[in-house]
Amino acid sequence: MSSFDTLHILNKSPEHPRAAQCLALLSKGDALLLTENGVLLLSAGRLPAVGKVFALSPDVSARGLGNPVGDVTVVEFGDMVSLSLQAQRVISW
Amino acid sequence: MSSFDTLHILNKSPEHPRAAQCLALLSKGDALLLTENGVLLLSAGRLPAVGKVFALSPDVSARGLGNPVGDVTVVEFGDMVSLSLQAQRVISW
Amino acid sequence: MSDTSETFTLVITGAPYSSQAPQTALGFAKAAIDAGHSIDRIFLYGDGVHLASALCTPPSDETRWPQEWADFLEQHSIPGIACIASALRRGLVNDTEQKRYQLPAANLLHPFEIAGLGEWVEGRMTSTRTLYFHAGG
Amino acid sequence: MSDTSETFTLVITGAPYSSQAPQTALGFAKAAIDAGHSIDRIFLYGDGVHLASALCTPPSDETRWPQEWADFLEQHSIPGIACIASALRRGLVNDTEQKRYQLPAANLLHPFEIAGLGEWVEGRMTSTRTLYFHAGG
Amino acid sequence: MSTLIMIDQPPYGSWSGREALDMAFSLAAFDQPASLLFTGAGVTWLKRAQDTAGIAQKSVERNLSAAPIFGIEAILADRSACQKYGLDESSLITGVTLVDANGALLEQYDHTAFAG
Amino acid sequence: MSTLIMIDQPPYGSWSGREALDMAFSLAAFDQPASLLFTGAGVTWLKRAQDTAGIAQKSVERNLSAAPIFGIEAILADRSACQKYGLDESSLITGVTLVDANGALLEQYDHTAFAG
Repeated sequence: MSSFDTLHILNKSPEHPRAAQCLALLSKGDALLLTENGVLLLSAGRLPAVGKVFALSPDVSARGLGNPVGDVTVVEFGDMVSLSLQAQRVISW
Repeated sequence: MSSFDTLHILNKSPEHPRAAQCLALLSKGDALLLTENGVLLLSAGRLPAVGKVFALSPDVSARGLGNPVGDVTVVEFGDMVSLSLQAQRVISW
Repeated sequence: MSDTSETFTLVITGAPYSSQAPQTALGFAKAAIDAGHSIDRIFLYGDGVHLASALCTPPSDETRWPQEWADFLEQHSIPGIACIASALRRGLVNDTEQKRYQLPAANLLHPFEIAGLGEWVEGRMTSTRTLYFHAGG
Repeated sequence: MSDTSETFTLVITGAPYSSQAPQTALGFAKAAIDAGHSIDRIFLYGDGVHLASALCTPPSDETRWPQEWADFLEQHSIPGIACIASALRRGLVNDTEQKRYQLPAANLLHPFEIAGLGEWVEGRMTSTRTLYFHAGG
Repeated sequence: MSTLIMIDQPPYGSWSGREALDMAFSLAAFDQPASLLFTGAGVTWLKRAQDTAGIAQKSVERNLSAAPIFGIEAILADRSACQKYGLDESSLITGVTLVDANGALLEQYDHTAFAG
Repeated sequence: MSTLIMIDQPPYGSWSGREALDMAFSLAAFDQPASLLFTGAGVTWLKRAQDTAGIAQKSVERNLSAAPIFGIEAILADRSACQKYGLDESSLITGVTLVDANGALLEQYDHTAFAG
């Protein structure tokens, strides 16, 4: 029933050591949800090669990153709830 | 009268983005004082090529880094006071 | 929204006015309720216990996050628990702890409560999902 | 130790039980006094205002940093000032602010006071050196 | 006695940038020369078109636009950090001066401080 | 329902590692399987001969030595992080298992959590 193995929720800016750790651990079949400062990865980093990438809409807008390019889906809080249930497990970085 | 241009006090671990920033800004004639988690630079990094390096004794001991190798002087709080007065300016990273 | 109703335990470890964690957690909690799910409990840990302060007084044009959370908890009858060890270290106490330690005041905001990590363990066991809201950076 | 007596303003922005900043600052302050210098004032900013809490109650085998600092300030008649904007946001209030905002309690530890950033500006101007003690990480 | 206030944290996710701004405004209010330097992820403060309606916080763009009025001498941003975050003249708010944040820049100021 | 508690912060400079340990101890007290994984600068928790007399904090070495007694299943440390911080068998406390902290490791646990 699960759409994803692990949902990784990343709320740290790309320069935070935990961001690098999260991206390094991402596996095929995982999903990455960028929240808070995590959305800055959309402007300052390469999106991971594996896994599906989501970004939380209010944080994307607050940081002036509306209409991001690349393979990312902008989602609302309701989708965050669904994603957390679709994944087999959730890790908040 | 000043022995140093700038005294840089670094209390962040080597993986913290501000540690990299501090080390990149170090100039000839500056001093670097490692405190708290900053002393971990003694085990996990290259000491900067320019400037004189000090490390705060109680923090060095707490982290099990007694008798560090390399060009570093282990100092007490009294020396930290003197260093802050000997430098023309102090930046706490 | 969803076909089945699930339960969540939310753990907040980031303080208001220092991190965005309490805001993001509230956004998630409201969306979970809107989708027909329920929140089993909120557990405040580490610096997150500051969210339960009755004394936070931001400027009038800023959101009062402890009050926003307290209103939400009351409205939906959700327990909000601050970890006792984290709370005592950081100066967050209720009447009971005030008396026990002979402190000059109590500052816990209603309806937050103070209890041990067992509440977190229990929440993890009974909820479909446990989510953590840490300080960013 | 030194030939001349100098003055210091110390700014603490890291909270106790979350960062090591208040400890390191106290080590520095004591060494400065021991060397014949004086501390003009201590200014608590950001999360550092939690150091002025009268309610911090760590386990009995851990150091009570707010009390350690309060004793030191009293012993040497050093003003300890918490920034009013940081303090109000984070739930740190004295009797005056309690009355002004009709809050249920006050939790400021004596002899800490609450005042504006002007105290920081003045400390910088009058002291030989101003040092900052931030949270580590 | 010129002071450089450094901001290396992004807005909204933490409060330290706002508190850094208050420090700079306070210096200016007491007629003490002050400038702001944005480095690292802190440069994202300077992005145009921040819409904070969804996060219940005030936009820092408005805070920053008040800086010259309050007497802040300059808003500086590290050039390489701006590049890293994809910020150029078209995406930066007005009034920002790009600089190289190096030792030579810091030596121009008597004091340099972070808010946290 | 096995849980992995991750510690990526060094000891003493912050409290989050101690609070992570309390989480693991608490799980064990309720008979919930729990292991600790140290990564990044967090591996410096595991260094032998920490002398904390000068910083008025309890040594985390003693906290950690109690882990097996309290029922913690394993103390794991990321191999590459240990190398980075110069930690080998002679400098690590006893009872630590070196692992590669990767996706495959995390998949062995139902839950993974940080303390902050």
